[in-house]
Amino acid sequence: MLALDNIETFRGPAKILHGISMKIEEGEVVAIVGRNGAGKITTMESIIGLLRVKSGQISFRGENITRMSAHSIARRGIGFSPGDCGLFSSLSVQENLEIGRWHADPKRIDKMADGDTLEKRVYSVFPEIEGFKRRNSLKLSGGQRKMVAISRAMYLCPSLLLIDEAFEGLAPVVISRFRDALKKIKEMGITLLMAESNFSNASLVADRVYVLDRGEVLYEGKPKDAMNDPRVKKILQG
Amino acid sequence: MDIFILQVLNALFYASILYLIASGFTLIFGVMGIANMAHGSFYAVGAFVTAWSLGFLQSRGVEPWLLVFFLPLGAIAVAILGMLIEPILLRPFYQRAHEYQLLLTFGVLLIIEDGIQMIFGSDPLLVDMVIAPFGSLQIFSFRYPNYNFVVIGTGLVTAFLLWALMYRSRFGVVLRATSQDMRMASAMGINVGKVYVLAFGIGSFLAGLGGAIIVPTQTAVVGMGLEALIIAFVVVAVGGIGSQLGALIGALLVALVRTAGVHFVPEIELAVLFLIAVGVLLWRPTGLLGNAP
Amino acid sequence: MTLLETINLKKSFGENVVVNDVSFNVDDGEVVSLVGPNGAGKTSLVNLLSAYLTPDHGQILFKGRDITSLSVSERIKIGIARSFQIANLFDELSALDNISLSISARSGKTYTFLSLADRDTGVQNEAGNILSLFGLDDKSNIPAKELAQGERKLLDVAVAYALKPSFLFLDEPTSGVSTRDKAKIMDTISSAVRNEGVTAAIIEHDMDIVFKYSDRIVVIADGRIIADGPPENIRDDKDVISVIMGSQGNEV
Amino acid sequence: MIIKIGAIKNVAQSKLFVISLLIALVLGALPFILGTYQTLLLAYGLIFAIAGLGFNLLLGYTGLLSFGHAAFFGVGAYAVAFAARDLGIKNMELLLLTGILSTFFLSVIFGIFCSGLTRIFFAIMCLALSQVVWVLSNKLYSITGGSDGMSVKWPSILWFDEYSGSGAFHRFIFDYYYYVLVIFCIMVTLMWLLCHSPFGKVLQAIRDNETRAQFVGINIKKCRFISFVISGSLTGLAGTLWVPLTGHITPESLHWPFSGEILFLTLLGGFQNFSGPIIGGIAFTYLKAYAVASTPYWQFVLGVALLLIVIAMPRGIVGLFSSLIARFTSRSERG
Repeated sequence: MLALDNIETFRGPAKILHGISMKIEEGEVVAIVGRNGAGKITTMESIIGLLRVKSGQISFRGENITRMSAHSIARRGIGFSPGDCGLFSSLSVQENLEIGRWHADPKRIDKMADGDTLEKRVYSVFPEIEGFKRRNSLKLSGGQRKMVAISRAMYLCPSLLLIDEAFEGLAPVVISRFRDALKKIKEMGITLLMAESNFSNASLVADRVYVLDRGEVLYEGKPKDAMNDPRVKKILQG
Repeated sequence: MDIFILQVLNALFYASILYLIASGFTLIFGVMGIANMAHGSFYAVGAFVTAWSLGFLQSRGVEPWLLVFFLPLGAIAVAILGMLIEPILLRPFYQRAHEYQLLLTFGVLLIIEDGIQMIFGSDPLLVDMVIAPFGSLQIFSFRYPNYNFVVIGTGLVTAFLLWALMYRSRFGVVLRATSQDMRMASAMGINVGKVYVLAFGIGSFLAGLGGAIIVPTQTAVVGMGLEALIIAFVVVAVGGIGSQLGALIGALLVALVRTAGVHFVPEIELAVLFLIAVGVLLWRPTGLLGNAP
Repeated sequence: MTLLETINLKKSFGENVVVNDVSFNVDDGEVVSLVGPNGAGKTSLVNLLSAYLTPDHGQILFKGRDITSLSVSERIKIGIARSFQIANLFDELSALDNISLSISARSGKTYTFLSLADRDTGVQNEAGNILSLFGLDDKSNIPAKELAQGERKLLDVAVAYALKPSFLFLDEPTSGVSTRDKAKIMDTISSAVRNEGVTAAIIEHDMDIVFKYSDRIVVIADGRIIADGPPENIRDDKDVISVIMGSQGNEV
Repeated sequence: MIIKIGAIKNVAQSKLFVISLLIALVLGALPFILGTYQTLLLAYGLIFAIAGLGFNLLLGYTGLLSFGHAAFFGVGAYAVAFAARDLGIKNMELLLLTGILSTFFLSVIFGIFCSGLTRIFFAIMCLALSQVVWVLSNKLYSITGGSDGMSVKWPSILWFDEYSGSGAFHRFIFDYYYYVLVIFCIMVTLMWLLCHSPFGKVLQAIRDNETRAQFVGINIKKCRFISFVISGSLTGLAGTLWVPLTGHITPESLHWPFSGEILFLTLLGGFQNFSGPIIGGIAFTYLKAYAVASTPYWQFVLGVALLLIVIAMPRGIVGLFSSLIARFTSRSERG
């Protein structure tokens, strides 16, 4: 579904990604794990076109999207929920959500099963949003903001959803709530790609992990086998 | 009493023009964070293009009442100018410090100010022939040209349309989202480039419209843009930069103060105006309706 | 001896009460952790104590003196400093300059106009020592904006530490840091703080870290203190653990 | 480790000192090679360099963009004109003192109003205040001569007294150039020290991160105020030095487009550098002089030049050269 082939990306003068290659299949949940500065966020921003890729190729469902602008990539069905949530604080929660729907490709919405509207589908992930959707997005707690950010990306009717740090800053009590939500999204047939600095959180939901270090893929495979690799173990546990 | 009514009408007339200029300035600042130094010059271009084209059409024998429909020509020309300047000149510099945009638009200002002289010459242009077909209204002892009501009405209608655009349309939501976080907006499928061109176009159009509708009552002269820019600064400083309602209230306040100032302290009315801006900024640094970003 | 005491502290934003009637005290030399779910009011509490926010109601006492109305800079003068949840640094200045700025502000050298800052060996040496204390000595000439996230967090704490406070607030010193770096950062901070006998209050989500590094744990939920005691007691309190960890707490 | 850094800095600083000394010597020798007109232009260049240096203390080091610095420049010049006309002062040193004192007081007043503001609000406040001064200079015709302005005669410099008779113009320009050069060198040295002093670091810290500066106990408002007063006074000094050379002052030099020109020259040189506004001041003087001389549409030329500069060398002349040098040295190191 999504293939990265030897991607190199710079942030200003600094080369962050040194030839990253990945393959993500339809319906998978994949987590990119690594320490800070390993290149997780840079990989995500390269995929969705917020950072310009220097060399290499990214293809999505067979189409080369390497140097497309962010909005045309989003319209092709790649949703993004950033680590800082990136909510539009001058808009209400509802307006935040709706923005995604206006730019979703109608063809994808039409393909959904009968009786399953986009709206129903989004709200089934985090029904709590119904309770605060009229509020200004400034007046939300950290957990609520994350819910809105993920739901907003869901409104794009994506076939691939990128979530950066889904569990960061969440209290343990809320983490399990989010884990269930992610499972639900997976059941809808949406492919998930997550960036996680916390390996144990990532292994809760991911079918497969890529461990990054200094802009290179160090390990690729099942989360439970990752710790068998001494290099991965060293990086993730010190 | 007569004088008072006349002064109020004059203030409203002036406020309408100021609002058109300031709302465009504040729109561009709100969406792109650019303090467009060339905004006053856009206003001047609107006036000159309208004056020149109406003069040209009249010389070709077009009836005065028909000419009225060509007034917006100046505004359209400025909108096109703006929609060229934004993508070509400003867009490559959004990643850089704000000082560069200020400097670029200052360069555009210098070019336009001299460009106007090169193209239209330095003689003032006036197209007062479009006023007569509107007739005038008897108010107590004086006659007030109906055209001035058209100008006041244009300001009011524009204010309403802008409000509807910002808060009652999808484009408004998109515009507000983009102005807050353009990266995130583009990740939500919004074509930020298009939004920017449109916003800059609308902002420029408003300044051009101000110039276009004032030129039947005042001559288009070299340097009119510089004064307009400074007064627009005062309007948005008083009203609150980035706020459309602020631009409206600021325009009304500034127009009233200036009209009163010209009446009572003609020598230093401009100084009074700037002092009021100073006072407002001291009291509320973000202007009357601005909120601290 | 009680160093800091709050009496019925209250703060609300509109109808949202973030800190509700909080009274607690911290003894000299203690390391206290503030824990609780998101939105419980921990950061707001620290903001109140560091004068970033003003309370609607209540009093803050420091060494027995009422400091409720003191400004940020006045509280810094009497020895209350803080670090930030999102590293808050002088990005264009080098790591060394970030620290020396703190030192010269502390020692009243702000208004020194015509002598070269980098010739002040006293300040430079102290700054160098603090950098090496925090394991950043090889980064001294690198602008703060070019440091890695973990290093930024450490530098943020070091800038506050350089003020030689008697009370230091640390707002999530390990947030946004990978699991591996967390322990290293906390080891560094904890040894720096304990060596100088600095009293510290730490906001933290990671319960392993909380249990390992603190003398006392204060649990906050919905703006109120719901438990307060040494780590052993908190760990054994099932009710409290379920508030912090959720019903599946043991599983996590 | 620390001692080592100190040593490197000492080497760099003494290198800088030698280079500056060489540049000063070249500047001192130039009038013997150049003609009178070129010497005059160079004197203007040095004066605008001083103005830019003052302006950049706010923009580059404190992170505040003033759009009213013309007020300081103009008031410095007007103060000289008043002192010469109304008090009959002929002595340049006294005129300088009058100019500096006036701009000092003006910047204290402006500073009280401005130092609580930042960003666009600061810019607009400076603009509004400077426009008040401009309006007054225009309207108070009986005192200021309105838009006709005032003329200023050549003052006496130190013990050199009369500039009259044949060759007086040449002699005055020659002497005055050195007068300006000495003041320029002193000001550059003082400002360099200031920018590298603890206070200079504090200003940069406030520019970088106001909140954090507050949380290391810095009184932000006070520091901004001091920076503003120094900046305004220095730009005022430039105006004071400028007016004897032009011999005439009009409200134009108080008007906001002139503030724009000060910003222009600072960015032309590069505001992220200490030396940027110095180079910018000199380069701008030449650019404008040649534009004015070659076409009535000199504003147009300046505008085009401005756009080209921003597009081709966004970090200013100094930024361009330092990146060229960096590229050259890294290449030679590799080779």
